[in-house]
Amino acid sequence: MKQYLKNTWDGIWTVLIGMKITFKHLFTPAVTIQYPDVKVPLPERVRNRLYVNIDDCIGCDQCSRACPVSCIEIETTKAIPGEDLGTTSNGKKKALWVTKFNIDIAKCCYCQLCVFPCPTECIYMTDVYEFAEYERENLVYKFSALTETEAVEKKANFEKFQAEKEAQKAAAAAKPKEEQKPVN
Amino acid sequence: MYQYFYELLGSEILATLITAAVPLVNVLLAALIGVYLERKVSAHMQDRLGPMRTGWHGIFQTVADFIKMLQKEDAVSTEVDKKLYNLAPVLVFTGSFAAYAVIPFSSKVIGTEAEVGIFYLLAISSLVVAGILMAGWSSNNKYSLLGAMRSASQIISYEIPTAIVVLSMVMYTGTLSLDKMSQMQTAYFWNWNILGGAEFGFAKFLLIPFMIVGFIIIYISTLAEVNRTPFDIPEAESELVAGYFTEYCGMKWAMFMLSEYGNMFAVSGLVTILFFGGYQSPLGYFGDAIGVHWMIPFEQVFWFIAKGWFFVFVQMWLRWTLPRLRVDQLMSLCWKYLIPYAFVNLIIIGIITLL
Amino acid sequence: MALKTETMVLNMGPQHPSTHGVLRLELELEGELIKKVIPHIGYLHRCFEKHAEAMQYNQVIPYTDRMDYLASMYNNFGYVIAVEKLMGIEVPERVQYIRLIMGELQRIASHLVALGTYGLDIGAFTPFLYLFRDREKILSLFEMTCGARLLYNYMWVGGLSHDIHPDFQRLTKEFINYFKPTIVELDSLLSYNKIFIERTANIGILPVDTAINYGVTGPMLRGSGIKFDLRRNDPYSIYNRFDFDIPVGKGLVGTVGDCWDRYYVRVREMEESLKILEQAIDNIPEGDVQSAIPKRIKPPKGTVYSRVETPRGELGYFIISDGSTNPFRVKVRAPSFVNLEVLGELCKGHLVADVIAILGSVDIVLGEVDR
Amino acid sequence: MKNTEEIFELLKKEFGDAVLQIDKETPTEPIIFVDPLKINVVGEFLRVSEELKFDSLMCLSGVDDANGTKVKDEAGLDTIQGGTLSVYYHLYSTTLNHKINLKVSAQREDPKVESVENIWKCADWHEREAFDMYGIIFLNHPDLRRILMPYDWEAGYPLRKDYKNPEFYQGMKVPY
Repeated sequence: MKQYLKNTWDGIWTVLIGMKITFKHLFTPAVTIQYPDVKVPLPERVRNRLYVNIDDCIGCDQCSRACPVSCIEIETTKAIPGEDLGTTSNGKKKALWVTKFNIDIAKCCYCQLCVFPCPTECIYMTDVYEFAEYERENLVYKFSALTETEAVEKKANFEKFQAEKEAQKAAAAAKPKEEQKPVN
Repeated sequence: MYQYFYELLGSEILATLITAAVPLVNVLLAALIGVYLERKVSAHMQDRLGPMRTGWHGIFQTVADFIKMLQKEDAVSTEVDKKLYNLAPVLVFTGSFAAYAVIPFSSKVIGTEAEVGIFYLLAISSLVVAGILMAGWSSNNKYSLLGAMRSASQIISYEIPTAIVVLSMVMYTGTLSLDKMSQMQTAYFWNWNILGGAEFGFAKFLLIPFMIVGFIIIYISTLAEVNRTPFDIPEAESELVAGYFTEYCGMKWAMFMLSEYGNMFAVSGLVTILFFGGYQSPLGYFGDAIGVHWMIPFEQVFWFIAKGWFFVFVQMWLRWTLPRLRVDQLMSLCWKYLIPYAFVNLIIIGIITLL
Repeated sequence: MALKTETMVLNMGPQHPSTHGVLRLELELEGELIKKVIPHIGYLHRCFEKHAEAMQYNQVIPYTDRMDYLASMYNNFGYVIAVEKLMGIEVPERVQYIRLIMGELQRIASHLVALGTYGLDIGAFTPFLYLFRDREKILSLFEMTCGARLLYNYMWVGGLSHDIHPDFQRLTKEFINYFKPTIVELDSLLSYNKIFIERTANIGILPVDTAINYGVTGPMLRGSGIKFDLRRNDPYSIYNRFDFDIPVGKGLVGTVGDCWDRYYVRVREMEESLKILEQAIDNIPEGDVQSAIPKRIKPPKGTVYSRVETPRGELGYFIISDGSTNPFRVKVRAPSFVNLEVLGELCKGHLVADVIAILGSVDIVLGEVDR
Repeated sequence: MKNTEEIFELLKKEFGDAVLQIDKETPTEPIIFVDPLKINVVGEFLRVSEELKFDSLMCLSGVDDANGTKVKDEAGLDTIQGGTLSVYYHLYSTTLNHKINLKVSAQREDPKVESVENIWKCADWHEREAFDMYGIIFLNHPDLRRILMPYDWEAGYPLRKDYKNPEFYQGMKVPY
């Protein structure tokens, strides 16, 4: 009987305590915000959409190799001598045409592993986080500064150069003595 | 009210229609406001904002929801028992709508001044059980079935303490008419039944604690009857997905919701009438004071709605504070705690009334 | 003639509000009484172990994040400890301290989710949101440090990806002071609520010997009343330098080892984590967090089994190295996976509603169960 | 508290040939090799023996040793023939606070290992996982079904080193 009354009392009393707490919260300011209108300021280290500053990219492929989900796809073509590709902002000389630099952001897992090995710090994560798209294809970001025709052209150029070089080499191999003669 | 409109318009049909429309408007308004209030109360209790975009502080959110519900496709699974499945929401809604017929919003605004109002109210709200069972069975879903079974046993069990408390109040007031019961608690708040009723004397003070116990019992058991947390096990979200209306969508689902929120206000009204003076003002009537007597019914409507919504608010307050009971604990609460207390209470109130 | 009765098979999940993910339970019911529970897992299997064999050692770390996504820091922690043990790397003091602080913050964050969702399972909605509000504060601390809120990739073999932010210590101390009263509030709102006690006390009792035989670890094991915590019993990192209690289930409102005990152990553990944080936060030594990171992670041939105490229990990494840059085999002994196994034992003879209560008290993360 | 060598001596004395050898050369952890068909007896002894009391199985992992010969099949893909599949047991005693590692190796073509499910309940799902991933048959296991993969997975055992991705699963193309 004592237990019975105690149960009754416990039931009522703990309910009242709980009600007191929730009532107090009725008047505390809300912690949620009106999202698209109000936004939380992001910290500086925030990891969201990847961005590549292609002017600084030397096409070293290190980011692509670091990526655990293989979402970065890079193709490069060597520049032929005489073509000046300029230098990166930290003074490295570029020697490769980056004909393709695609990031499939839909695959990206935002681990930031690609950012650290970059020698020119040209790939980094920005604070843009609203980039929903209707089509999955639109999530493949193409960063290469070259258009497709240009890329084909560069590739052809290099192949031509390569072929010429091969031809030269072959020619040189064919008549090595005559080559050597002027030297002597 | 029927009499008034009959004299005004001279047509029985029109008068009947208007008289019937009033409870309908009441139940719909109760549901609309109830849903909005639930959202806002829960949000603020949880340090959230709740709906904010449709109108000022999201005031039209329920209207927008209602429009969305109307537009929804009425998807019916092929395996359901179609007749029962379609009938169930109507039946549930009818139950709660019909209950509004006898609730006196003021001495003038009342669907029918039935002499057996309270009896009718208890009886008609049991109709909901049939609807819920039909919904659960016809859905052909195990979760629905479990929900419906739980619901049936719960509502039937909790009718007993409700009925006992109502009985004690009927015994005390000597009437079954809700309107008369309200009228007996007229004038000021110390005449309310919770404070021992209108008759002044020794018995009044003796009654107060038992009236409070009676109030708590009937409040808990009506809470259980309308399936609100902590007694929402028929639709226990985390166990039974959505209980008996798992398979419903669109307007049929909305009808279950409407009736739930309609019922909430109805049982709050019942509690108000039994213990808190019904539509009577706690502080006397302004209309009386300045001699404008036609103002009094309007004041009464205001007071009834205010009291009703206060108890609805408490229901929500409880819902957002408490966890949910288990089905066997629910039964033991009813049979082991509420019913014995209610019986003891009934006997004591009876003895005091006799004195 | 006897009345013919048959049991009902109820499929709970994989889409169900309180199976905490895509767990499927096949319940054999008699009325609402449980006859048998058969868990079916694997709906979230993402081939972590197969992936790991194709990755370099440091590339595995983002994948470990995704196992127990509520305690990613601790998954990183366990993995890097295992690889460091294999390679014999000594990490700097500063790194040790920061790892420990992150780990304990993560423990609090994870327990907040566990307790919040447990309340939700029982039907109390409001504590869930209060606890999530506090968890957000911890996640903001993480975000400030490494830029991510959920999947951090923060701890690297031999070091950390970032040093802590200059404001980190101040904000953490602010959080500690802010958080203490909310535990008290939680206690009075949920832990000692009569209905909550009714729902959880004497439900799903797990005796100690069963628990050990089933390999149950973490708060579940401690809820059964045994003082066993890897931070104390098999210390790793620098846990042996700190003073903290190991809360155990005492059966305050029911029997030792019931759901309430498991729940309450988690509440008390948050307090102990705060204690560790208070001791550690001011004593972070100076140093470089990346000095010990090896250029090439190429462990010698060998095997290692290393275990840490995550919020859910013993997380073990079994790594076999064949001397190349990729691990030969990574086996994860996930705490939830082992803890879930005991569910069938716990649920026998209870009601459907109790399955929810028991499952919630096991605190599984399906990402980890299925890997 | 005993170290692995002492435990090995003890086991050697008790079981003789069933306990094959001890590998102390592997960095970080010495391993005791046990006969796959005797592991349940050894396990039972480890658990009940007063001086050992290994009451907890921390981890049970299947491993493909990939020590067979690589053979090209008709599709030109590598298949491993011969060699062994292994199971590692990591045991721990909560009362005496010591650990050991056991290893059993079974033939790749017919991988049969005695189940330890009745000794440590915890092994139940671990063994199912090893079966699921490597196809190691655990004798006397009460419920040896796939656990993480679908029950109707027919493409073999995914964690074997020579596993090939199927092209179709239930009529659906696998790499979508």
